Amino acid sequence: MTPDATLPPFVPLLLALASLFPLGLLALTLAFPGVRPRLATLLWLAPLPGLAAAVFAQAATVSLPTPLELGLALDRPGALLLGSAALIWCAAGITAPAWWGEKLRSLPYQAWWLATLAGSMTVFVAADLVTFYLAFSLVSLAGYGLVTRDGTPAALKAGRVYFALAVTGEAFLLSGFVLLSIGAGGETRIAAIVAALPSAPLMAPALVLVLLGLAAKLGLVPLHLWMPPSYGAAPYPAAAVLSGAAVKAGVIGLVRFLPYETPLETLGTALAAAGFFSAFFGVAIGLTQRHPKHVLAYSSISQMGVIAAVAGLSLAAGRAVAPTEIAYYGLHHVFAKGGLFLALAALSMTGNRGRAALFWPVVIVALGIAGLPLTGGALAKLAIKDALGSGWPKTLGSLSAVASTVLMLHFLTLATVVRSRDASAVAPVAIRAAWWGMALASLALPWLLLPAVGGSLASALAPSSLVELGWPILAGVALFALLRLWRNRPSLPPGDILAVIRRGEPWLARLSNGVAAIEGFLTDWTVAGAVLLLLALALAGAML
Amino acid sequence: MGLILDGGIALLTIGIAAWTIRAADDFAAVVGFVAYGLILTLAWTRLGAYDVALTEAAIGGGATGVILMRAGARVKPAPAARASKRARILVGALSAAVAAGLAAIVLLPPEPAPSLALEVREHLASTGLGNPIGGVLMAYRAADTFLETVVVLLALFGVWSLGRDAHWGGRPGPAPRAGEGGALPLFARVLVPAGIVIGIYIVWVGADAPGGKFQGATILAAMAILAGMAGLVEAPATSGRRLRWLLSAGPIVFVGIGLAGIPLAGAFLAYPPGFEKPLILVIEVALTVSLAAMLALIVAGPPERAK
Amino acid sequence: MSADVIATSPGGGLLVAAIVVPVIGILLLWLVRPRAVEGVALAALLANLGVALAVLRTVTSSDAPVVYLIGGWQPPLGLALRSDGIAAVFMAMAATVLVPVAIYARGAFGEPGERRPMVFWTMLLAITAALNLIFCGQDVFNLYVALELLTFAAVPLVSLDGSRETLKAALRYLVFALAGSVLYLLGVAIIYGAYGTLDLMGLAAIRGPDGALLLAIGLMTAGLAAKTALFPLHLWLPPAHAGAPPAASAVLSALVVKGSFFIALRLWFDLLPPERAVAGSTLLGIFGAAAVIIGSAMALRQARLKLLVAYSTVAQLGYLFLVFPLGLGSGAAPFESTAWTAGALQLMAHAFAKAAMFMAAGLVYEAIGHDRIAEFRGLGRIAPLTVLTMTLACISLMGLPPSGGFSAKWLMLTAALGEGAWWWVLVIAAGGLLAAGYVFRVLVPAFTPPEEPIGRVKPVVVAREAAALALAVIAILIGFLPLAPWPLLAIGRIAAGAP
Amino acid sequence: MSLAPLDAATLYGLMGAILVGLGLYGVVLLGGFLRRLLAFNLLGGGVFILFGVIARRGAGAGFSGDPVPQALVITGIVVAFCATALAITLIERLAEDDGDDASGGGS
Repeated sequence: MTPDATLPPFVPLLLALASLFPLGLLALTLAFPGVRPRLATLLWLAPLPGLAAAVFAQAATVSLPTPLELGLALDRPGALLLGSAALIWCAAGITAPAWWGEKLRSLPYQAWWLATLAGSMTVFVAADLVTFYLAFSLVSLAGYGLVTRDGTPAALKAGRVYFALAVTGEAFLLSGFVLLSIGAGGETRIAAIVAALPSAPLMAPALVLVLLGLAAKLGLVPLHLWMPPSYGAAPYPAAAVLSGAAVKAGVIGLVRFLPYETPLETLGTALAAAGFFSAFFGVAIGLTQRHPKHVLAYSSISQMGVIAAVAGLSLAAGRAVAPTEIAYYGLHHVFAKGGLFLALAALSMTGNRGRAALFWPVVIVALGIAGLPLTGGALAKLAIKDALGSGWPKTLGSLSAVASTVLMLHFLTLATVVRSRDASAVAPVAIRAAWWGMALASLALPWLLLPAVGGSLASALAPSSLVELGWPILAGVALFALLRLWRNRPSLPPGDILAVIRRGEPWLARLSNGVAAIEGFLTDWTVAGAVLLLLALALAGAML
Repeated sequence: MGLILDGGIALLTIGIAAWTIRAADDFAAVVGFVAYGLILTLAWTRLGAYDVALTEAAIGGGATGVILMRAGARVKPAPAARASKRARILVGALSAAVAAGLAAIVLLPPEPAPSLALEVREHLASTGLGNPIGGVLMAYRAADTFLETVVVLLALFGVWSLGRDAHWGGRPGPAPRAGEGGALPLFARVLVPAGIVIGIYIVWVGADAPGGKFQGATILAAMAILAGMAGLVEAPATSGRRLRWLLSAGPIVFVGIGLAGIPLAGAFLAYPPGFEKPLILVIEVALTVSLAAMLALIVAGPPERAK
Repeated sequence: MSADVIATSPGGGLLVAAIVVPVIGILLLWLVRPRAVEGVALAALLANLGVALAVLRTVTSSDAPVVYLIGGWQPPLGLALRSDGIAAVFMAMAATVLVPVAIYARGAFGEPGERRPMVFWTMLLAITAALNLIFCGQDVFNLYVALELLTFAAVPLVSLDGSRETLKAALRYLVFALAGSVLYLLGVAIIYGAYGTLDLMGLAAIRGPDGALLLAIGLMTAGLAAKTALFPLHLWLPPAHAGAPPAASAVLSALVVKGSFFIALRLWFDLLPPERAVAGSTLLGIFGAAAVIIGSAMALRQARLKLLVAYSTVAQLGYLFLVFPLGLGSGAAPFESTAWTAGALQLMAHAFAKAAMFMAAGLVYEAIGHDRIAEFRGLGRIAPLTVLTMTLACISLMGLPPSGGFSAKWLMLTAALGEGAWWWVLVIAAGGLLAAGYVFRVLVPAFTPPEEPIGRVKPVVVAREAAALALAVIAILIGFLPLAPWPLLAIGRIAAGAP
Repeated sequence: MSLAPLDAATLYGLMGAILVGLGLYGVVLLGGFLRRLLAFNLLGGGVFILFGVIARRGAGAGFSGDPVPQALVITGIVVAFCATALAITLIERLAEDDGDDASGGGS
């Protein structure tokens, strides 16, 4: 998988195809209603060019001719995330027709799905700021359609929060991007900008703004408010791609925009602190949740916190290898988290028969997130070991694994009750197969890719590694057992402080009424006339 | 002596203006405004601007006065919600500040006063006109005049647009009361021919002396309205083909001669040497006819009855 | 004191055509048979588009402004027409907006020859002539006449419907605009009294800290701001733009308010030395910022689509006024500044997007018989093309890539951040968020499937939907132009060559 | 720049300034569009007089005043008349509709 300087000419085209193929299908379903029934069963094909690009097109670049100036490029971290995202989209695309049935033949389902997919694929291959922003916006905003797909009041409510935070994040991101571009003298190619970043003026505010934008996508506290209600409201296949693939737009942002080759201590430490806070906050609140979907959402908040912490520590230390580690960790999370949502889909349609074959992989994959030895998750944890280093970051890392174990055990207890009312029901084979596929991917693919990211099999299997990863799991199990003794554990609504913020809604209405009152006052003839005179005098006076 | 007269006129004008603003009832205010127009005409003559004085009398005071009077009679006075004292003080202060700024500019003029009089004089001979204002309007700034004609035409269409759908293409104003005797028809029969002669004369002398198409057209329009009010002629249907040609004739001649100037005289709205005065006169005549029709119809208002 | 002698340049006749063609169109409208009216109007607008594009081509190919001396007279005695880069671009923009609007309006007003179609087509052509003159006029009094022509053409469009509400809105608009005109005219008087010339080139040659010019520009700018509906002088805009028929609203919102803005732009950028303009331009920027925030917040409150779109215009006009502090404060030559291009892009992107938006609003009304946003469920199913149009227009309005709105926002942020003026960045960002909010309010119900099938009230001509869509697509396409100051927009600017 | 001599032009100039002030006050403060329109015309008169003063001061070349501003005023007066006519027609139409409303039993 070494970059090949003499790529066949069709290979760069794969990059373009990764984003254009879903868009083409989108255009197709928009224009020709006749294709929709067929397309519904073929949605799993849409991410395949992305997968092919991830496998074959590393180190390829495409730039569209001026004046478009849009560019695509793929490197190893990008390929890891692109490939894994393509796979979860593929698995979810197999699940979707079985889950939604007839509904998937309608335009809204297909359009939102394909639009989000297009953004999700493009964001990993975007080589310039505008393309990145476009893809980031597309995956975020089109995701709204997936969150609210059920159309229930709760879903619409969750959708509003989702949209508000997505747009807020984009505003930060855009301001940050403009600053980045200014710092590099009007440059918009990401590679050139990051290369010039250490010497750029206003680097710190630019990176802070970009990080705030990414944080909203990653669900770092307090910009996480959207995640639990959205995943809770989204149908399982949608939740799978949102948590598995869409969130990784934030991860690729951490990969692309932070100048890991130059140590930036303050910024890195601050990011790490924010990450660790999210990692533990997610677990703490996740334990108060009553629905497995919400628990998984809080687990995502926690895991993205870990990734942010790794990125921050690497930035502080100037570790140039961080992008690959982050992407590798993210890859595992794609399969594990996306897969678990698919597992819930399968379990919810299954009664007693064949349940064990579905549930045991759930146990392994869930604990894999906490780093259960020999799983793919263990490799992911080992990959970030160097970044955590020693001292308090290392301790916090291990403690977060303990916390994750507790949270995953909580998830497993809740998942046992997810079942079909019909005791003899069995989920369609497509759904079961998709889950098993993702479980397999989460367990095996990290092993297969280990050499590619420079890991060594020997050290992964070394007894010291097993101990290091094993004790947090055991401690977590013990802690969970203790926790079970606590009878009246608090139960918080998904979105925790969202409920507090919601209480401010009347205040918002008052603000809006206040604006209307101001408007009413100003649109009075006499007032407007007086302002006109005032403006004339002020303008003349201001210049004299 | 002259200064005392000027001071008197100025004070009177300001007094009437203030009274018009303060007047309790709308109609009184309109009357005040008509008086204001008349006294302003006097001011214009004192400033030596006879062309402007004529225009002010004919249009600023006259035609505007007529429509304002009509409106004053038709419109129920709005229940005057008097502004609060605070608002009055504030707005008064702001207005006074603007006035003070202007007064400062008036009191501190640049030395010497800038003027284009010399340039106007220099080129006037080449236009064949004797009246410098005619030169400005028909030659140097002919584009302004052309556009202004379009503005008047647009205003007429705008006025028509405010009629009701059912009356579209119909005649403006109430139907004439047939067979009405009395002083007005008699008066009109005498005045209208005289007015028409005066109007034409004002256009004619406009080339060399104060006067011109706008003033003349206003007088002609006034005669048409007078004749209409007296029942001598009926207001034409606004959809009439002949009427539309009458309205368009002026602008068409203007733009036609203007465009002909491109090949013949090297520029849009330039006149071939030697033909300046006749061409300008042709334009003026055509414009006068059209403008008179436009002004009369603007004053007559939107169609109010079917064809 | 007088400027250098200037001469008519090759292609100058095009500028005459830009003004004469629509005027001849107006005259013909009233002389031809009623059935030919639409054809005449359309032909005039197409010819106008041809002329505008030819002007643009001439300016780009010669890299110099196109100049025409009317009657061959030199300013200040005579009047000159002069199309520099930005004027040519805006003329082309206006002409491009007008043609789809005309296609959309065909047959929208009942029988040709009746009141509404006759008035609409007349006023549309009058607006065309007035805008062309505003874009290439050089004489501040000539511009005054053009402004009045624009106002007199716009007012009957507001009240075209003839309902009481629209008549009221039209009257409010007219009288407030007249107050603005008088202030402008006062400025003209002061300028002539001080300098004996009204020609912009001649005045630019004076460029200096002269009290009279500053006072005049102050008064004129206030008057122009009233006509542009700069917050808080916007009292007339929402009822007028929401009350007019959709095709008329499209032109009013997209083009008419831009006319007075353009003159203000000229006065400030051509005549004022930047160092004198700091306080004043900041003031305009503050009003613009307030427009962005309060206009958007008001749009967020509206229950009816047309009012929402009208308030969105108030907000979007606010962005235009940010060009004053950003363009004049950059320290660079204003016309080569990022803010200058940002402002031009914002003006154009808004023109196309807003025209498309109003036309789509009209189509929505025809499709379901109302424009209450809360009842838009299922709209996407009944009127897919219209919803697509709204979506594309909204993408530009909220500044998502790729769109003209995004490019404008990007460049404006670049200008603001480049100058370290973070407070404008806050305004732009907050405006973007609020815009996303009102766009969300419109699009989400439109995309939501209906609970029960609803039918179209009336079938819609596809050409009309396509016309609106074409405008929205152009708003998007503008986003593919390079994200850098355009040299084209600096061609022939007066101050560009000045020391 | 020195203080202007006290002559007719200065006198009328001050008058024009005051008329502008009065007109602005009326346009902004008066209720009812008819009255505002009247004030607008008063205001216009003041502005035109200022043009007249400029013309007077620019007298020369054998003319009693600079012809250019005078020509501008003539154009301006016609434009102002058109504006007034348009506004008046609107006001009358609205008043007429009020009458309809009243006769129609109100609304």
